[in-house]
Amino acid sequence: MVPVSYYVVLSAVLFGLGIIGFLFKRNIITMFMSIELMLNAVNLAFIAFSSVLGNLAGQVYVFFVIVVAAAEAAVGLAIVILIARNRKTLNVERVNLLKL
Amino acid sequence: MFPSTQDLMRIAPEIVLCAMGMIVMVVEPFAGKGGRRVLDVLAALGAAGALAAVWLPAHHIGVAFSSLLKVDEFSVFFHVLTGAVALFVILASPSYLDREGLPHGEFFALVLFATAGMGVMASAQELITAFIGLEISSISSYILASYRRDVARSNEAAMKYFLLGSFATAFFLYGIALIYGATGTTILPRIDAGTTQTMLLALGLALVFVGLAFKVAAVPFQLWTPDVYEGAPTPVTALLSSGPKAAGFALLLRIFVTVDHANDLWFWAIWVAAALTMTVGNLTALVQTNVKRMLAYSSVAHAGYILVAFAARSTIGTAAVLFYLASYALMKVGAFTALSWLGGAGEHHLELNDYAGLARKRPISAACFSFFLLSLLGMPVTAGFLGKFYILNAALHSHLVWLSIILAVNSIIGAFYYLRVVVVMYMREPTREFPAERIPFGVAAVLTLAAAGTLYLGVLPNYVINFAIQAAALLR
Amino acid sequence: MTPAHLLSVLIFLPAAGAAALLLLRGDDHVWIRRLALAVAIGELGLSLLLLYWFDSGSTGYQLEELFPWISSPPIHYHLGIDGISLFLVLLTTLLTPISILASWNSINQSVKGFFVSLLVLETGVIGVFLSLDLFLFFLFWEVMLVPMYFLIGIWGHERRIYAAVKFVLYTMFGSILMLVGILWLFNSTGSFDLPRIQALLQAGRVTLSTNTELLLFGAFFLAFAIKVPLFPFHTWLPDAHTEAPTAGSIMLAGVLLKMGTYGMLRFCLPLFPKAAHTLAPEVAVLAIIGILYGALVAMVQTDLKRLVAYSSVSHLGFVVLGIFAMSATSVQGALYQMLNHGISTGALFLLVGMLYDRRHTHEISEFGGLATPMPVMAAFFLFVSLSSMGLPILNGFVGEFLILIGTYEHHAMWSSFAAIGVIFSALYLLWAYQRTFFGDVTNEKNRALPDASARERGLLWVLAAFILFMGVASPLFTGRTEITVRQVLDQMQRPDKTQPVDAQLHKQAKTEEGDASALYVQAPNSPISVPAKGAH
Amino acid sequence: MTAVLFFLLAAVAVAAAVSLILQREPIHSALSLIVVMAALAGLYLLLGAEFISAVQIIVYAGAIMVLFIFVIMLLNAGVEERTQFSRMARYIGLPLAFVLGAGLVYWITRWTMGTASAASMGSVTRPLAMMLFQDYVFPFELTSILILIAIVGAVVLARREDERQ
Amino acid sequence: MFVLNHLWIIPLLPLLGAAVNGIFGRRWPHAVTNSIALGATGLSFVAVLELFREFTHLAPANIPWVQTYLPWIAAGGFRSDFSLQVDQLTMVMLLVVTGVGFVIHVYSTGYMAHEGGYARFFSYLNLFMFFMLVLVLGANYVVLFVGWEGVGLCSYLLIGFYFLRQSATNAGNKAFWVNRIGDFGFLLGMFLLFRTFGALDFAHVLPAAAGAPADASGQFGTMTWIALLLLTGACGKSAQIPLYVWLPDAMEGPTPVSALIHAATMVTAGVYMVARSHVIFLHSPVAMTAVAGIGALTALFAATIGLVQTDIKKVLAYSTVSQLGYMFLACGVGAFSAGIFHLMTHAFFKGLLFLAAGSVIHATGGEQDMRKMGGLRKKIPWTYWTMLIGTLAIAGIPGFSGFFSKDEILAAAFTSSPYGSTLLWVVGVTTALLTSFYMFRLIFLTFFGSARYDEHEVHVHESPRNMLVPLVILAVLSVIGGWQAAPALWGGVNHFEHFLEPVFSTAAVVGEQMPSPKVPEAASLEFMLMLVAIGAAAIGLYVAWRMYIQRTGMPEKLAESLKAPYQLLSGKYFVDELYAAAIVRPLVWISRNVLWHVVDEQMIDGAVNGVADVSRHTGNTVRQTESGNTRSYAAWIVVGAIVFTSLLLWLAVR
Repeated sequence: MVPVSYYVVLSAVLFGLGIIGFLFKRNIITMFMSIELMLNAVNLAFIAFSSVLGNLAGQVYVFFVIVVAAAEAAVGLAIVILIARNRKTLNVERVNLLKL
Repeated sequence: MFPSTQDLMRIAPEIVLCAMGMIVMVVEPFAGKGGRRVLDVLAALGAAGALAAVWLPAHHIGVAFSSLLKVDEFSVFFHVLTGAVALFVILASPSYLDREGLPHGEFFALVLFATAGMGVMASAQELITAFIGLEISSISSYILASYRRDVARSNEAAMKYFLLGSFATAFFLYGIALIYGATGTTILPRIDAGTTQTMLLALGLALVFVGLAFKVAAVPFQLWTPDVYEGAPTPVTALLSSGPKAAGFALLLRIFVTVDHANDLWFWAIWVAAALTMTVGNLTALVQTNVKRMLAYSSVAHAGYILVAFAARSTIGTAAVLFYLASYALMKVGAFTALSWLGGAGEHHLELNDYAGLARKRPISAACFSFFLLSLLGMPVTAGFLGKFYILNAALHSHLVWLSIILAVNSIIGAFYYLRVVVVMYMREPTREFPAERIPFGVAAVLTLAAAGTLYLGVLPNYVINFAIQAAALLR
Repeated sequence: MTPAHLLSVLIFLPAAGAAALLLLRGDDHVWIRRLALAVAIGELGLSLLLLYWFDSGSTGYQLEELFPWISSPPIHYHLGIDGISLFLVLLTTLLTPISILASWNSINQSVKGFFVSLLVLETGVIGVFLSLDLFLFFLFWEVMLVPMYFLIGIWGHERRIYAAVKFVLYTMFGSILMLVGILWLFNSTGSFDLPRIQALLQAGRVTLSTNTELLLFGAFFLAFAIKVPLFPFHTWLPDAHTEAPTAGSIMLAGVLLKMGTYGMLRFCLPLFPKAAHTLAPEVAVLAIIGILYGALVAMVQTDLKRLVAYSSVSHLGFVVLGIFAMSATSVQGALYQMLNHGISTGALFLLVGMLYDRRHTHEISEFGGLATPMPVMAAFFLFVSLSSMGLPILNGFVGEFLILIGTYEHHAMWSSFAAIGVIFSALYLLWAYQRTFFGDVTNEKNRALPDASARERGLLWVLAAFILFMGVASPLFTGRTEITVRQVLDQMQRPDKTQPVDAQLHKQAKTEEGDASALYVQAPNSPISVPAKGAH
Repeated sequence: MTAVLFFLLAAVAVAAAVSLILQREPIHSALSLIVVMAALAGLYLLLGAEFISAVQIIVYAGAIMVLFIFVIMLLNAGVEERTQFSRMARYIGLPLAFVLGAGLVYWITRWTMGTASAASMGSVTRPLAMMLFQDYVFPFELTSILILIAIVGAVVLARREDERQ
Repeated sequence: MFVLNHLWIIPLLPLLGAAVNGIFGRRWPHAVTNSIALGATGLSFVAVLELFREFTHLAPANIPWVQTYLPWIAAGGFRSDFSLQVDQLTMVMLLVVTGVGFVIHVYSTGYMAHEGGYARFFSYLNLFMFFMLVLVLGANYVVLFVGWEGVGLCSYLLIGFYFLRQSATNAGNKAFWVNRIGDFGFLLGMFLLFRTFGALDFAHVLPAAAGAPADASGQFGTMTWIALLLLTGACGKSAQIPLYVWLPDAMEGPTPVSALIHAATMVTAGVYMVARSHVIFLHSPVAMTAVAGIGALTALFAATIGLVQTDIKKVLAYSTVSQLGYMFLACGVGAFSAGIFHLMTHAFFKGLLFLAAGSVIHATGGEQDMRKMGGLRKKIPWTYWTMLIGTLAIAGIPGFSGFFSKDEILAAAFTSSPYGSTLLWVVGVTTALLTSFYMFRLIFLTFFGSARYDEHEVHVHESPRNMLVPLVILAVLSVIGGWQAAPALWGGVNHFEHFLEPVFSTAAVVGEQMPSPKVPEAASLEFMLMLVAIGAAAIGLYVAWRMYIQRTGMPEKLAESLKAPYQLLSGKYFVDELYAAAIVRPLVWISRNVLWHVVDEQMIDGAVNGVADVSRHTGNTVRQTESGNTRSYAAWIVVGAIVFTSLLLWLAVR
């Protein structure tokens, strides 16, 4: 059996990769995917802690996180569509009218 | 299982808000062009109703929904605050929406929903509930920010807000997860008792702080603010700069005050953030030429002032935060409302020079705008002054001499750029034509109410400050 | 019987007048002016009642008004008058109608706003002089900035905006630190009420450590020093004066600068005597530098108004020196000199303003030989200049003489150096006078300038009468301020032993029961440091 | 057995996450993310969270990611343009992101080592449901508002220009 | 006893005259102005005469007679009333001031008849009378100072009376400024007096000072400091080295002004003040030496300059400076009554000389340069004769008033112990010689020889009667003015000294420093000294006659051969230039280029603006973080996250 801490470590790794991805990617959609990756890492941590604590609340939280992620996805992608429509690009670095 | 009546009464404002939001949306398809007024009225009724509904939780103080919510004077205070902000925004926006050709129904619905989310944040004493409240207000805000969907800047604001907001939310969530892992609970009063892993808890609290610091736009998480505030439609900016920020502070405060660990660990973080936020906010605002953007930067600075009161870690400090948030909301909503009208169609007149000679052409608007600016600057007889006064008092009471001095010096920098706007309005010759139009009723009402409120808080603060002190004392 | 709310009425009558002005139509210039003047004169009349009610024989504050205002922290609406403030209030009420009359014809745009600003300014200034609650004091102190800012910024001259902003920022820089000081003091003593704090300190109930005192003194003093302005905080003044409209300059020089010296006398000395004693030499050196420096720089100005502005720096240096020499004579002299400076520099600005009305310039080189077209003006200008340079039997002499002789008693060197200013003042004033009024009319534009009109003559006669009257009848003034000054100086010798608590304390105890002041019950003088955990 | 599975799934998840980052085609990234989610679903099973595992597959991989792919297709998003406009992100952000990630991992390994392995809780779906609808009914109801907002948002933002009349 | 009980009448009359003429005079004809101005002064003179009568009946115990009116300054520990006093010294001064003053007023009605600003002139003149009377009547130093400053003001106004002329206003300013330097010393002297004695009333200070211990010789004690500071003031007002420079320039004023203010009355205020404070001076050998030294030096110095001046008024001006030096010399050797005596005679003959010079100028249509005169003796005989009398008086020709007073001073300088010395006497005699020379030079150049002006353009005419009558009056006084002291020569009683004795008798209190009384056997010595002085005057007269009557080419040759000394003298030792280069210009330059432009504009404002600029610059720098690029923002979030997590973890571990 694997200690639960391994799962937590894995979640941290994935969370870290999410951060790196967010900073590394330029495409708005894939940046958003990085965030989803981070949320998944959070979910893993919740479930792992829930498991080690013998406390189901963690799983409930995951449920909520997934719902929130879904809602965010809907709105986020709508915004992406707007950007694509108005700016003809998905490169986040080219969306920089507002500055200074 | 159906919640108890008691519990429902404690969330009466949220119920009213959500219900009215939905009603507005349902009515919209049936309201033709002329029916927009109906939507306006319904939405205003929703906000007003929510304000009225605060009476219920105010008289049913207590913990609700298996300890997820705690309705106390503190949350009542914020409900009133966010409700009032919503009401102001709803009153001020119809003319704006008409002018920009934007649909009314969804706008009001989203404002109402967002307000409900803020309400949840203010009364939540469990982190996931708070998170959902936060998301409700945030996601509504994302949509509202890009409400002028054909305008590139509006989209961009929404995109930035959305991406960075979600990014920060992920930190916040991960922090919650770690706190959960460290203590086995996410219910604030139980966190201290459940501590088994101090370091994990510290890490969790740090990440939660990062997430919330983003929400309240503390340096170095403030970078989104100017862009979003500038790009968003001005009534939305009014909302964003006051409502969610207040709610964010409410949540931050509740964690800070309720959780002893947070209180210990966050102190220096808040100290540093306060100093940085004030200074960076003011220095950057100093060099702005766009009034809207300048006010956005000034919001950052004000967040710094509020953090000073946090750092006081005392009842009067908490009370100072509440008082300041109230006065801040009044003056910011007032200022942005003035701007939403004065900005003109398409918000083309936001540069400083566009306001030259305004006092001659639009004396009353200019006077109101100046009044809000003076309040932001911290002139006596305005709410802004007393707010700053209370903050300084709290800080000195806790012997935060250096923070006080940094605050003092910062208000001078602040004075410079606020006065610059006044200078332009009163002391320069007009450089552009001012179309001859009457000030819309809603805008006039908001300006009047906000100015009256600012004056009221500045002259007769007793009721509010005593309530705030009571709320702060009972929060612990 | 004493009038119940005389002081409140004095403070708020101008504000009410301003509100009434707002109701008038903006283009009805005639009635706007008349109403403003009526209000100001009414105010002057009311303030003369003070002379009747004021008891120059009694110590402490008179005609007090005390109401609770903000419950937490405990702030009171507390007004009172004593010898220090009495004549400053009268000076204010005198100069306001003069300012209004001075701007009778020269202000033609936004007339309503102008007079509203002037009246609000009067409210602020009188409020400053009458407030006995530190919070209230600060409130008026700041509020008065706004109308002054507009007066300079809207109705000023070419570089008015720069000057207005400079004025406000300079002042705010000092005052915000003073606010920190006020709050610090509050957190050490638990009160904003000046008499109460004084009583507490007198009774030894509260003691401030030497360092605390020094820091607090610094916080208060900086604000006042900037306002005065003391060298090297003076550079806002020439700009503000030069750019301000005549009325603004009169009020600024006549009254606003006095708020700084008033503050020193009212707060810095009695509240922080140890610090005041410790730092007096440094302050005196700054004051002396200011006296000489202001005079020398005034001498080489090419702009008449700027010259007068720098002369203010010099004159106010005398006042500060007198205060910090801390002898009864010198403080009395300082107090008197405040009034004198208000009258004579006010008159100088009035005259410069009259020249400006005619020629729209302040440059000395633009004038020359003005005595030929306008002999009356020239005569008044000389008279006022003589007063300003301290010629005996005119007012300036009495103040300067008292300051110098009082200072000399204990600090001969200070006085000796300061007295050099007597030479310099003659230097710059007469030189400027020569260049402006003597000689042939070299500039054709000046040849046909009209002499003083009836209105202008009236104003000048009033001021000239005061100049002479105050020069020969000073005991009428100093007699009323004597006891207060002695009281202030007595407080400077604060006993270490605990004295029976003053009646003030009992008086106040009642009003503070039941408010939220319980929150502030804490060790009044714990050392300033990073707080212990969980300060709440 | 579970250990093997864990390491296998963990490896897959990490590899897919890295792939998500490195892929230049958004569609490839999306597919990588689906792999991560699938692997995580497996891990959830290992931790005894069958319900969440199912939800993960259905909602996340099934619905949300489909939405992503749909949008990618709709917008015809091509190869990612690797611009380097942000020196801040390149020279400070990315290195520090590594540091932050490593730091998180470090602190977590350091302070949660040695806890027990996952205990089997039996079937958790029912207690989960009880919890969701009793203790957490309030946030649950709130999520409905959230979904409503998302719908409104999508409608407001994404509807076409000409529909507004 | 009316005037004694109402002393205020004396100064107030001229003040009223000044006020009335000043405010309303512009619209009135000259006659009205005349009657007001002359009436005021004349009544004042009458009042003084009446006062003198009353005064002589006053019991010695009541002298000084002090009258206190309203309190003037009363604050803190200081108190000064408006109080006036009369004693013998004041009496002499009052008579001189009102008497000479009235005469000069009369003269002015003629002299100024065709000038603009007639009423203004008389207003100033009356105002001057007021202040001068306050000065001499004042019963304490502060009231004295009122008059002191007031006469300075009037001097300023009257010097600059022709305000269209740049040189006139310059001279006015210079007079005021230089006097202010003196006043600075006077003020400090008063402060020190007040600190030492706790009051400034003569009635308090002088007896107290008399009782105080004296400073030893060479000791700079309190008394010395007080005396030296007061001396500074006196030097300013009485145009002594180094503050004499204003007086020659003051001749820019109308000539009656020069006569009244800059010869007869105001400039002697310094002498009056020293005499008034003689008790203090006598307590300080250092100060006495300083007074005598300054006086002697000034006398000689000014006389040498006077040798080569060509402006008739300038000669008289330097002569005045020189004569004032005599008075100081007298005071410095303890012969205060001699000083006051010379003050009085000088008032007569110098007033006369100036008025006569004015008459000459009037006659020649405004010409002041003696090189353009000559041969006027016949054309303006009244003027010539009166002026000659004045010259004889000042030159010290026996029988004329100047002879008596000057002789008394020279004798005191030689004999007075411990203050007198041969050196002082030699200087005095040399000065007498020079005085005689330049005065007769003036006479010869002006009235003798041939006319050096264009007789077709300048129509020389005798002055009107209202100018001549004053000349005659003063001429008479110049002759007889010294006779009260005449008996002293023959070992009798010096009436003048006797009259003043009660005032100066306090000097005797200071033990061993008391000036030694004249011993009978010294009479022969005094006679010798007198002869020497007469000889000096005669030599001066002779040399002048040789040079300007007999061999008229000689002065030029002399100037050629002694080029350097000549230029030094005609350039007035270049003191003005020295002051300008050493003090005035550096002061202005430093004020403008260092204090104003550097300290004020660059340092202070620069610092303030610098802070603003730094803020703005920092703002612009910080603003660069707001690059608009979302990835940068994200990077900042990461930075913040690292900072805050590190901080919190560090705090948690700690």
